[in-house]
Amino acid sequence: MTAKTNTDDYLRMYTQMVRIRTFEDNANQLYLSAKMPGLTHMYSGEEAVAVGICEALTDSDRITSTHRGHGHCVAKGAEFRQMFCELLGKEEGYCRGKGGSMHIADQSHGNLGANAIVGGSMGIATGSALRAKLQGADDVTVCFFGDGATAQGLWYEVMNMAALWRLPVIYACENNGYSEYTKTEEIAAGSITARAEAFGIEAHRVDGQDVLAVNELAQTLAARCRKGEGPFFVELMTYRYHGHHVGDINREYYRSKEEEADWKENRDPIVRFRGWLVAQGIATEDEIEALNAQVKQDAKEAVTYAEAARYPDISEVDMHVHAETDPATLRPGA
Amino acid sequence: MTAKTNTDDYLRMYTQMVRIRTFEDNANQLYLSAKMPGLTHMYSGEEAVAVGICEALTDSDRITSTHRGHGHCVAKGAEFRQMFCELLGKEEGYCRGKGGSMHIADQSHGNLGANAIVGGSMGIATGSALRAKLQGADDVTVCFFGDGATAQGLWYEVMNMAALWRLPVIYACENNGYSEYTKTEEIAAGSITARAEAFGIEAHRVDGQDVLAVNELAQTLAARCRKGEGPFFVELMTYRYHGHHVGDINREYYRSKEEEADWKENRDPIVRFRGWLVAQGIATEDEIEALNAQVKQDAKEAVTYAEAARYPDISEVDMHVHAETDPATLRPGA
Amino acid sequence: MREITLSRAVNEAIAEEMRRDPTTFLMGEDVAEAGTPFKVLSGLVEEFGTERVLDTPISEPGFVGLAVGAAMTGARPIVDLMFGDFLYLVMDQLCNQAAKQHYMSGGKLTVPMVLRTNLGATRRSAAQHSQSLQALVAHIPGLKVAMPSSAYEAKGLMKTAVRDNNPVVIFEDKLMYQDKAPVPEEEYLIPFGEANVKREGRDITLIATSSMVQVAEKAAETLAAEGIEAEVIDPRTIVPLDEATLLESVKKTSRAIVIDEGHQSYGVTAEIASRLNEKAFYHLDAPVLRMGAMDVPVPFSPALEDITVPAPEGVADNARRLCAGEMIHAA
Amino acid sequence: MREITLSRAVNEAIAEEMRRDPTTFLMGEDVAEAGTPFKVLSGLVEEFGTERVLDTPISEPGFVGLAVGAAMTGARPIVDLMFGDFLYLVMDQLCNQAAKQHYMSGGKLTVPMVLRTNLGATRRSAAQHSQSLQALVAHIPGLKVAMPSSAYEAKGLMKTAVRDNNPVVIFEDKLMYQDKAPVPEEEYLIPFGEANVKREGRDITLIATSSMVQVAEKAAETLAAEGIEAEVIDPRTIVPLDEATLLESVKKTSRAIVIDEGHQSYGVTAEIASRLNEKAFYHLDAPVLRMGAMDVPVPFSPALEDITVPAPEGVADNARRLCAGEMIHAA
Ligand SMILES: Cc1ncc(C[n+]2csc(CCOP(=O)(O)OP(=O)(O)O)c2C)c(N)n1
Ligand SMILES: Cc1ncc(C[n+]2csc(CCOP(=O)(O)OP(=O)(O)O)c2C)c(N)n1
Ligand SMILES: [Mg+2]
Ligand SMILES: [Mg+2]
Repeated sequence: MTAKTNTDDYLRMYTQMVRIRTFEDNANQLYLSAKMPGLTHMYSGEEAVAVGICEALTDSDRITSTHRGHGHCVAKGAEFRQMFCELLGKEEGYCRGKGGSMHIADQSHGNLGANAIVGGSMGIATGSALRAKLQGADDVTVCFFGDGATAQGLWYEVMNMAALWRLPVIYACENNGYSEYTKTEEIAAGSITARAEAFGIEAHRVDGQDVLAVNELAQTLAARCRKGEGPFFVELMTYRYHGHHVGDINREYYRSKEEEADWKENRDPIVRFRGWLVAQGIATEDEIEALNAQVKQDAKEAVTYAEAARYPDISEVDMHVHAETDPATLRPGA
Repeated sequence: MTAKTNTDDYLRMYTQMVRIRTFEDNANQLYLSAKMPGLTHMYSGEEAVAVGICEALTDSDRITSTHRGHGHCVAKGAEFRQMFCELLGKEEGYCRGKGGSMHIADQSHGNLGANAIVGGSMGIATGSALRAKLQGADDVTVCFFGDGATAQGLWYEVMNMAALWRLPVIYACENNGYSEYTKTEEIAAGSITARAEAFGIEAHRVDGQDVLAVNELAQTLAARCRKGEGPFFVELMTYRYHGHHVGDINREYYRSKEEEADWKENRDPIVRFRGWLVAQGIATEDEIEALNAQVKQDAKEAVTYAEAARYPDISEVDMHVHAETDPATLRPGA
Repeated sequence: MREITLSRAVNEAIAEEMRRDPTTFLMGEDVAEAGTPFKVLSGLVEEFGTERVLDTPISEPGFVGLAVGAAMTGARPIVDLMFGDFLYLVMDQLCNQAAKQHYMSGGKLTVPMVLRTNLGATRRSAAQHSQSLQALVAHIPGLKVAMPSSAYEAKGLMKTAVRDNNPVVIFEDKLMYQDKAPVPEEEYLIPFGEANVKREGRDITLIATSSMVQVAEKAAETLAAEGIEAEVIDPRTIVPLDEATLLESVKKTSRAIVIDEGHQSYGVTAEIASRLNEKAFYHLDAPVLRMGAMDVPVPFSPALEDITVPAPEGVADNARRLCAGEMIHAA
Repeated sequence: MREITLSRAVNEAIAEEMRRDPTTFLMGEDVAEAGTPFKVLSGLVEEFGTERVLDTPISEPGFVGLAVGAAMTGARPIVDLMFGDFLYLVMDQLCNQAAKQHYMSGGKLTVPMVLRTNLGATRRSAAQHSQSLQALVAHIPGLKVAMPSSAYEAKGLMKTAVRDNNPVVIFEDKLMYQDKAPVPEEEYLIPFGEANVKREGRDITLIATSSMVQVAEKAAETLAAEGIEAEVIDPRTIVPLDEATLLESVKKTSRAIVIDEGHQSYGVTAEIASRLNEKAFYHLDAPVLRMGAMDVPVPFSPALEDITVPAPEGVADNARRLCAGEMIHAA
């Protein structure tokens, strides 16, 4: 409970969680009203994971994100406008509309991007940490992925190198109990933490619905990474409220309504943290309501803005296939 | 010391180890005298591993082998003639000369083949075990691979499935201390047995220079696999006497002559087992010498045969790209 | 004749083959209870049980590897790869292992397995869920590659794929799963290497694969209204390729456009066009044109995505110009 | 001018670039003390230390992934992939991740990395160590693909690759490592997308990549003795491809053969031939011929392996027939 030592920090954590939930509610609404191209994966229910971790990081720390990436993006400092623009394929989006929900990235805050290949960013995150080590930089990289992603062989390959070379990377496994329509226990043998430990990596398991617990652990591990004590593994126990994606409405064949209700009613990370804030006298109910209302208002404005925003000009279609290389650097002696 | 209960079995194990050593000596000679196309990887020093395991198997049990595969091939029952023919690219080789040393396979004895992709056969072995389980067959599959291969992500993927589905497969890691020119400890973090255990797989470590210890363990595990108690993992501590391949002559930059001498002089699996056979009164020195001489003679004849054998006709070059499918099976109602 | 969806056609083909041959089984992510995200396989687990319809972990190289091993030892696995874009993950198992076993073993080992996956953009799924990667696997000796263009082909080619003794990759168009086509009640198989002349015509040949067959047909209709008779041919399998049928048509029409949804450069259209140029050169009145997807990662934005793949107007336009004797690029 | 081996040329290029740019580093299996099995990188670890020359575990997808991440965040990794056949293992990291980052991020992320690997058969290394897989990567937008044909190109293209802001795949011919060629002492770079006219001629154009350039040159010598003047062109990079130089030559000679060591079907020769056919159609006196490797897994047996790849006699033979007005396949 002492992870963040002042009121502003607590309130920012709370606000960031509400911003994620609100972002997702609006994104879902855009889908349901057929205003969003394609599908998207909601982060609702898992807010304490992204916020607890990203609040322990600075802008020069990097993260890699997943197909369920809006939460990481908001938590790492992104703005609603560019995010909604991206989800709608508009030019002002973080990726000029070319990436969309599954590839949203926000370079300026150190978000190296969502990834539509499960586990696909494990190498990228570890490589970012390798670069930090080689260049003597003291930034940390957090690699977010789901429980399902632990089935990708890539993870074991990069953990081995991270451990051998003591890289400043934290593998953060968001265990929400499911990969798509399958329960984790049906597709993961043995113990997930033991898999990291087998490579000599210190592993932790934490309640992913408790933002302060997550944040405290993340602060400790990030600090230790900076001292060269990495890598680390953290398994965060959490739950996704929506279906696998926004179109996954009838879920009873793979999980019960009771189970969903239990998580929502008894373990909601926002409700829990709100209760704590009020109990500690950090904020009054009225202040919280005002804050919630403000976030709602911000989201609404951003959605309106994004809906009205321009699509990229069709001439952009073959821009950015290759990055430019300054011809001057290609001369001898350059 | 009670793994095999009769004299014939002991003598066959001994003979098979000598056959492997002798095969390799001849293969090396063929390379040195520029009679062998390409390169090859010697199994000398590791004989107790292949023989200890394969003597616990029947012809309907399957193995998958590696780039260092002659030992597995001999141990699983292959003949010298077809093996040398294959190494020389001759039509009478196990693969009609099309596979060569790195792809030698011997279907009739359950050897699904060597593999030039490190770790490349881990899926094949596990799939063979899956087939056994699905079809209610009671055969076991042994997947041989080196310590270096544990760095391939594929292994973790297939171990997970093998554990979830309780497949009759034994992962046999031949830890010879090196992958190519690099020491295992430089490229493998943590513990190799712990990696298997993390998936809930029972793991064993055994002295790979002690053929009886290997055989006893293999018998137990194979029997337990047949009862549905698989999969298992075994790490076999061993050593390769030659370089990574026959062309790797100057090795001092990565391992010392003293280290090599120590293994050869103090832990040789053939010398050790021979001593035991004599001490136990199972064979006399003279009988052993006669046996050794016979194997040498067999190898010599096989080499001579193979050298004189025909290359495949060039019309074979585009045969076997696709397997034939009987047109009758492609008719409706078939 | 009854009409069923492509999705249903695939489902029927697999069910029929699984009934016929007990060594056949199905594996992949969420193939059992969920019946895949596209619901193509719904109902199969109820009939065949979880022993023959296996939900796998998210381990594409792993389960493709398992399929190779099972196939080498007496089973006939059908593997479901959820998106064609995941082919990159399984290339080693598919191209180094499955494709080469028969050859490397001098004909002793066989790998009778089917990898079913999909292709196709314009679903707003962005760069990693929209690729059409048939060219990659078509390049590798030892594989066969089928590209059904409707429910009818999807069923007939799938049945042949399951019975073929080689590794077969079959690409379904993910945008076509709900499209209906006439499919006989009676059992039928479509042999590999037999192109289908979808529409006859004398003026120009449109050779199109999978998703592009409809595009070619629409273009042909437009052209017909203008008096240009286009012949539309669907090769159905690109390995083996029915060169004879394609050549015959081109020799008749003297003009051709090859259309495929993979990237144009170093893609499927190049191979087909090259063969026509090589073997029908003196019959051609104009260069064989190629229309593939643009050489760009598939953009998310609808405004951009739609223009990356060939469309009927573009095909008709090119056909008109070829028939009018205009040389598209020639200097 | 001094002559050095291709191996030495690559080594020099990397050393020079590592001296020039401290963010450049090298990683791969046995690249440090061992200097790779081909000894191409010997000495680099002594100069740059194990911090900048990293021996990796046998984890190709893993270390290519690390390179992508390092490149995205400010380093310039050079990755060594011991055999081109292992490309299949890294396709996801290379084609889904590296190739698409710049585009998917709307131009914000860049991935300046080099993947150096090799190609080439006839080394008796069998089907999984002899492939020439350049067509696979050339098909994927976002990558660049260089194919040096001698020590001179190997050095100049490698230096450009390291400085290029994109993922570049560079294929060296593993049979050519000990071949010497004149290489200036002074620094030079070879720009991407500039073909090299190795030999001028008026009768026929031989377009050849990498290992096949020597084959084409030998064929050209034979032909010259018979009075046929062949122009030999090495595109040097197949992405980007210097179409202009190729077209110019073909318009002059009216005949062409494209030669590449990858499998012929759905391979590199198809793309180049198609572009020539499309854009120089009315200048051609004969179909553009293609000569790739046979569409078979590479056999081990020397008796078979050697006939799978194009050889000078075959090229000369085809050239003769084209020049004599014989139509190779045309009916
Ligand atoms: C390599 C790969 N395989 C399969 C998929 C399809 N897929 C998308 S999300 C998903 C489940 C991921 O589960 P998990 O990692 O637990 O993340 P969660 O969705 O629960 O957050 C799957 C199978 C994919 N995108 N990439
Ligand atoms: C995927 C792959 N990467 C690299 C290689 C090159 N290579 C061949 S053997 C070998 C070392 C293997 O070490 P290990 O698994 O310990 O087997 P050992 O040679 O010691 O028996 C390497 C790196 C390969 N053949 N395949
Ligand atoms: Mg999950
Ligand atoms: Mg080893």
